[in-house]
Amino acid sequence: MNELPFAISLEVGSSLANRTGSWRVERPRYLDRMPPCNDACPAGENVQRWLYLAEEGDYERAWRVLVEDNPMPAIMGRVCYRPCETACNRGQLDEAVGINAVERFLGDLAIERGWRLPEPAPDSGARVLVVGAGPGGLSATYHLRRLGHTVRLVEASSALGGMMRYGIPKYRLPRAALDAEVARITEMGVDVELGTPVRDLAGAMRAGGFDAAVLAVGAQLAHRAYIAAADSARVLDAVSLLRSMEGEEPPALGRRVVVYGGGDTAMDAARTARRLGATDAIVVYRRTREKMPAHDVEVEEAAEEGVVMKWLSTITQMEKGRLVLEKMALDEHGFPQPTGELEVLQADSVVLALGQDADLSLVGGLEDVVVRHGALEVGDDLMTGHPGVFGVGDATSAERTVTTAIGQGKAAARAAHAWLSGVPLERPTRHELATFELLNTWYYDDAPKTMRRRLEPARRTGTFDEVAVGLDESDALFEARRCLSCGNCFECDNCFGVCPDNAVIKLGTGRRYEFDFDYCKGCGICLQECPCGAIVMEPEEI
Amino acid sequence: MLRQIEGSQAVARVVAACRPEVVCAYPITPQTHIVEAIGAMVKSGELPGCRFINVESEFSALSVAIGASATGARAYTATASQGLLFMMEALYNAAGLGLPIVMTLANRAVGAPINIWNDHSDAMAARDAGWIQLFARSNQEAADLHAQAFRLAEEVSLPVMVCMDGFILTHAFERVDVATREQIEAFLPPFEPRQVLDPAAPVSIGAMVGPEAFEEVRYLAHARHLDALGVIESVAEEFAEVVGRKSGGLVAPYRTQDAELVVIALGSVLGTIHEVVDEARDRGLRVGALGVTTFRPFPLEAVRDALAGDARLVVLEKAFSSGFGGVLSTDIAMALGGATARLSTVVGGLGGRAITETSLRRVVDDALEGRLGRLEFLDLDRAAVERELAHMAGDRRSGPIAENVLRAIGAGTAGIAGRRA
Amino acid sequence: MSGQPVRFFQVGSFAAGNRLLPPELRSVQSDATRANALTSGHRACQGCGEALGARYVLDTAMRATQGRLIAVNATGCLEVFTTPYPQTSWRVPWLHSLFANAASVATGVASALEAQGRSDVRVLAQAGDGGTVDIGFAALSGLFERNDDVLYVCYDNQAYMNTGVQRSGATPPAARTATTEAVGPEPGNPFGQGKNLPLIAMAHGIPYVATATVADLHDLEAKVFKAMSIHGARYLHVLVPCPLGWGSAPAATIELARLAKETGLFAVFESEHGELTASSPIRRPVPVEAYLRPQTRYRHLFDDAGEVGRPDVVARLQAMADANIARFDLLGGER
Amino acid sequence: MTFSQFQVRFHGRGGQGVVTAAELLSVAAFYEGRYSQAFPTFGSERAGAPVAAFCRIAEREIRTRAPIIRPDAVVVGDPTLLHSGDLFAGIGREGYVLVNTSGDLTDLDLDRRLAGLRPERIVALGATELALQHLGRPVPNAVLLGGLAALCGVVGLASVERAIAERFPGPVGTANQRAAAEAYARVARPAELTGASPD
Repeated sequence: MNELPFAISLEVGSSLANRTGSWRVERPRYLDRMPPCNDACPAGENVQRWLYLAEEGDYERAWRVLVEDNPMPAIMGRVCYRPCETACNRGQLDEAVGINAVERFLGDLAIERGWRLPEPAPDSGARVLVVGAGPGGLSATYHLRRLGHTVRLVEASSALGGMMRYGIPKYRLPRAALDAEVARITEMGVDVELGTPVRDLAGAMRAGGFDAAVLAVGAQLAHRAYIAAADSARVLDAVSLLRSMEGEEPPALGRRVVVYGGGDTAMDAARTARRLGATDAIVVYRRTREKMPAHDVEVEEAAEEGVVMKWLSTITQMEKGRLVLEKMALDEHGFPQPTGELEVLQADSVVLALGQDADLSLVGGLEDVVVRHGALEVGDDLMTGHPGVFGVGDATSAERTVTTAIGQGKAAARAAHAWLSGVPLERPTRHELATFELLNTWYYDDAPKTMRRRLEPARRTGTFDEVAVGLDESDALFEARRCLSCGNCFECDNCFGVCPDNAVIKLGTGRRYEFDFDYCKGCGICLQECPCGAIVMEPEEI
Repeated sequence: MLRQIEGSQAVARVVAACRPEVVCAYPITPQTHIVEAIGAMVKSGELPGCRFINVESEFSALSVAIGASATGARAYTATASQGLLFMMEALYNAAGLGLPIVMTLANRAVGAPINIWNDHSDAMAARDAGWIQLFARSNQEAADLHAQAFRLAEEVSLPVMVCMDGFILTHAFERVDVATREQIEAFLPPFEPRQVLDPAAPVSIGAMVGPEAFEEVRYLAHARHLDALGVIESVAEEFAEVVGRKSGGLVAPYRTQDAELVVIALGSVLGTIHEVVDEARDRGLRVGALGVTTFRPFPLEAVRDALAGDARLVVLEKAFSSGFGGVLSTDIAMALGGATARLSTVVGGLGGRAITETSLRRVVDDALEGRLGRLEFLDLDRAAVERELAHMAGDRRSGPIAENVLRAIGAGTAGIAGRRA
Repeated sequence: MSGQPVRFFQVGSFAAGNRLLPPELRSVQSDATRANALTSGHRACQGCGEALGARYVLDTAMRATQGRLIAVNATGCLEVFTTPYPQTSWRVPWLHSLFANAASVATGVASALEAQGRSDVRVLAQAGDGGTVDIGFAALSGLFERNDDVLYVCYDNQAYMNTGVQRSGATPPAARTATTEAVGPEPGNPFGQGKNLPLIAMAHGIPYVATATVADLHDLEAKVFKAMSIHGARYLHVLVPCPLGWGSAPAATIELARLAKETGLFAVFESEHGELTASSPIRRPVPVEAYLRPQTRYRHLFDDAGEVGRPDVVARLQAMADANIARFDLLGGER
Repeated sequence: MTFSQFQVRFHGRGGQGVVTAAELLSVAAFYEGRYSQAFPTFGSERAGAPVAAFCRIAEREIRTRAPIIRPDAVVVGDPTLLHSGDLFAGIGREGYVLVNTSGDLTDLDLDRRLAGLRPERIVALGATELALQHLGRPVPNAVLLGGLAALCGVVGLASVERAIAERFPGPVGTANQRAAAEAYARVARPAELTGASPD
């Protein structure tokens, strides 16, 4: 047996000695791309990453990644209008991943389990004044505290939360969730002053010895419209209506309520009216459904609750118990033009929901702060014209959503930190976008979205119970696992499996893979078959 | 055990006694009786531990044997004529892989024209395939050679082909002392392969070899054949010790001492030649015979020793190379240092044509009297050949040669083979 | 059918693995400790489907047999590119004999093992389409009818690629090969020729016949596992695209195998004892054009602008796909 | 019977068993300590086609492989063969002839061809008829063998019976033995034979 027969007497060795990597003209490289959800998130959340952790069932780590950017997921999971889901690549496959629902699940779980936000960094010695405890102010406070700065949060109202408390009805945002997440921020050691409107920022900064300030005063001045009205008509604005819902006595609106406007606030007002006992809640809007700024989910839920929409209508006259509407028609530019056709509507009260302005009188003493069209003018770094004074949220010209405000709060905190540290603000380079075309969607299982349950419409009008029901764990897990992980390796082993040259080395769970360039012939199958587009081919340098 | 037995049955019994593990069979006359008998033994349980595989062709028969042998099993098959040629590719392969398969070749002519009777064309066609080729003179030797073939094949890790004349031996009933299982167990150790397919020690067998080493590999095959020459003799000696009977070996000289003429041949015709030699000696003629038992590897030295002197040589061949002449003759000449005037080739016995003592006597007499040409065809019907040559010369559409010749000699009814003699 | 759907995970049923799947549901190929029975350093072309298919099959068979496996190989690309002198890429006991005899040699190995009582060691024969449907057909048929205990795997790349892309009995109609040139009024391989070996295998009534592609790893592995759980003659026909012979991008190998299945041109099914038992339904139906266009062997069916230049031929190919879809119920099934 | 070599040629048709007859004869001779060699005409014949078979019996090893040219005995299994070629080629004056026929030899018109042979060595035997009686099948080989043993005495009936029994175990063998014995009895010419007598 020791002597080999002549047919194999040359002692055949392993072909591993044959380095076929030299055949390569292109070499693959692993990379991370920007998932569209992350890209679209105004709060700058690393959505893909926390979904990745959630899909492993590691909810606490997922939550911890989430609160790196946004300390209020239970709130966001309820009130965000989900630009992430609009951008989600899965939407082109079947339906977008229910990111928002998973976020709420994580947020609620964190409250339930009492997870605490990360400890602040050591004291930086800097003092920052944050004016306004809405989402922007709270977010800025949180991020500034994390960076070790001393923060005083000054709020004009008697409670924290800003528009989250005074603008969003309870059936959308139960106050328990709001209170829990806000308290978690203040527990980081924040000097909170309630019921203290700041009227002179410069003076307040001087007096408090603040090195910087973040203005997050919101926009609470309701627009009015000129409508010929008899004195007896019951007319109020939506901001006031919603704000009054936090008070002891709910306002009396009567049985027939007309809301004038087409934004989310109009929907909130109409739905609130239904809950306050209105049998008829009618939204009058001068343009069409398509032109309506309110988000679909709001319109949809309102309709479910019996809110009636009247498109292409303006209110021309108000009297006691009676409104005159004029039908409108869109011109070729899409603007509504009066038609002269009139309609009479019975109404006990009219709620105006025509938009809000910010009250920026506090910056009057700072000449270098520019206010344009009722909004603070800020640079890319959110700094106003006055060094060290930053503006966020509805007080700026940004989109007026909670999410945007939270994102701006973070951005302002980071900019303030850089400014306070005397270093230029570093912006992380954004990865190339992981577009749908870069994916190989074949590999994803067919998995339609889990429908988020809502409270039955019949039970909504009588109460302010939360409409949207949270996902249970298995649904949240399922939803997380629907994530395509666009542009980010999720260790599906496909590259490892499909390489005809066994030239992919599997490094073990969490450590992904690397190429064995001794044998990789550069065929590109790994790239072609990578589900999530996390490989790129590059010319071999010869 | 001494018995009056058909040659095929004797071979089958010895092969069975060698305890093959895989026997593959595809029917072709005249080897069928052998594998039929082994098949029956396997089926009846008489030959335990053996698998009998009925394949769909000779090519597959040898291929099954290749797979079995590479897996460490003792493998056996048998064939003849066209069957051997159909397995030609596998013949080279088995030899190239060094697999110790034993095969019986019941020698038969190769068509066309199709012919089921004996000659050595098939064995000669496989001459260069790398197999050891042994030729049996009698059924006794055929039986004994099979036992030796397994021993030899496994010792040198080469396949061995035992050639026995179809019908003349395979179908002849005669007295054979069939080696017993006990004798064979004492003579043939268990198969210990040089290479084996085994998950415990995986090897690649049959890898591609390029010009860098192919010649070396081939040379090594040659060297192994040369080694086999010695092993063949020692195996024959050991067989004689264990079984008490001499058979096999490289060459079989018969009354060559002082001979003026030596007739050289392969296979069963040597028996008839011996009769003629004895009769010639009785007539005072100094005639001897030389049997070549081992044809591949060719025993150059043994042949040279056996033919020392200056006797005239007649190589009687049951095959020839068209357009050239004798095949064995060339090898004999090579043993003697090249072409020699003292050597004549007589081609005979083709396609079952009987080689009679009368004809052989004439060859002997002609040879002794210098009347024999360099290449003769025994008992050739010259007239029939001339007629057909003329026919072909005169008619472009002369038709099938075989039918024309048959018509010319008035054959067509079954007659006794050798009716021309 | 055989690939177990794991709906709960992103890619559970389709990709090689997934960090979240329980190990028993992951593919053999996703396992860092897989046998790599066909290891690196082989000389297959970039993007070779056969190299991939062979590793898939052998690693699975190795797993199924706990490494007690002997492989027999016919002459062909697989044999040539895996044994680059003086090395071998095989990490199984491996025997190459000839082009036409892989089936018979495997029978020999199986018979020897049986005779030796080594019932734990199993035998796998592998060959390309030429070695299977053409030159090795008689031997394979013999193996089938004797019901020898061998899994015979045909890696079908639809032509003689080793010798330079000549037509085989498995070359599809209209395909250009070196011996069915894309010239004349009927360019490429004629319609109405060729043989469907899986159906022929079924006609032998052997215990198991299955087809698969390199595009569906879970399905392929499930079929190998199933085949190895059965004794007797088993036949697995794996479609393995060949970038060289098909004129396709090396990176497109798996995609083309997938398209072959999704168009219906290559039916993926299973049969036991001659009866069709399952077929893999088409998941995302596509017209044959999508499959033909990326392959230069069909370039003569398209004009310079990439538009269909021979709608008549494409229609005939579509009709073949449609016939498969009807015959194997590729649009019905379980999904 | 003493001889150095005795050669028998059998002619018959496929199915009559003449090859087996030659083989059985060789076996019978082997039992009696002689060397013997039986071989057929190596045909690819099917049932009904003419077949020939040979048997050589000798006191020493038989080496020749040539066909039998000068038979000491010729057995004709089917008289219709007499019209197709010379079945008696090479037979000497002392030769034996056994023809399977239930009729009269004179009807076969052999006189001219066999002129010079001793008439008592030319025997007709209704072997097929006997075979039908004993076996129920028209296979006359054992019968012919019994007749041949009686005719020329080259082997004894006991050896023939033993060879038959070895080849055909069971009732078929027994029936063949009885048929051979009857043939032997019919043909027996003990006076001419030495060392062989009917049982």
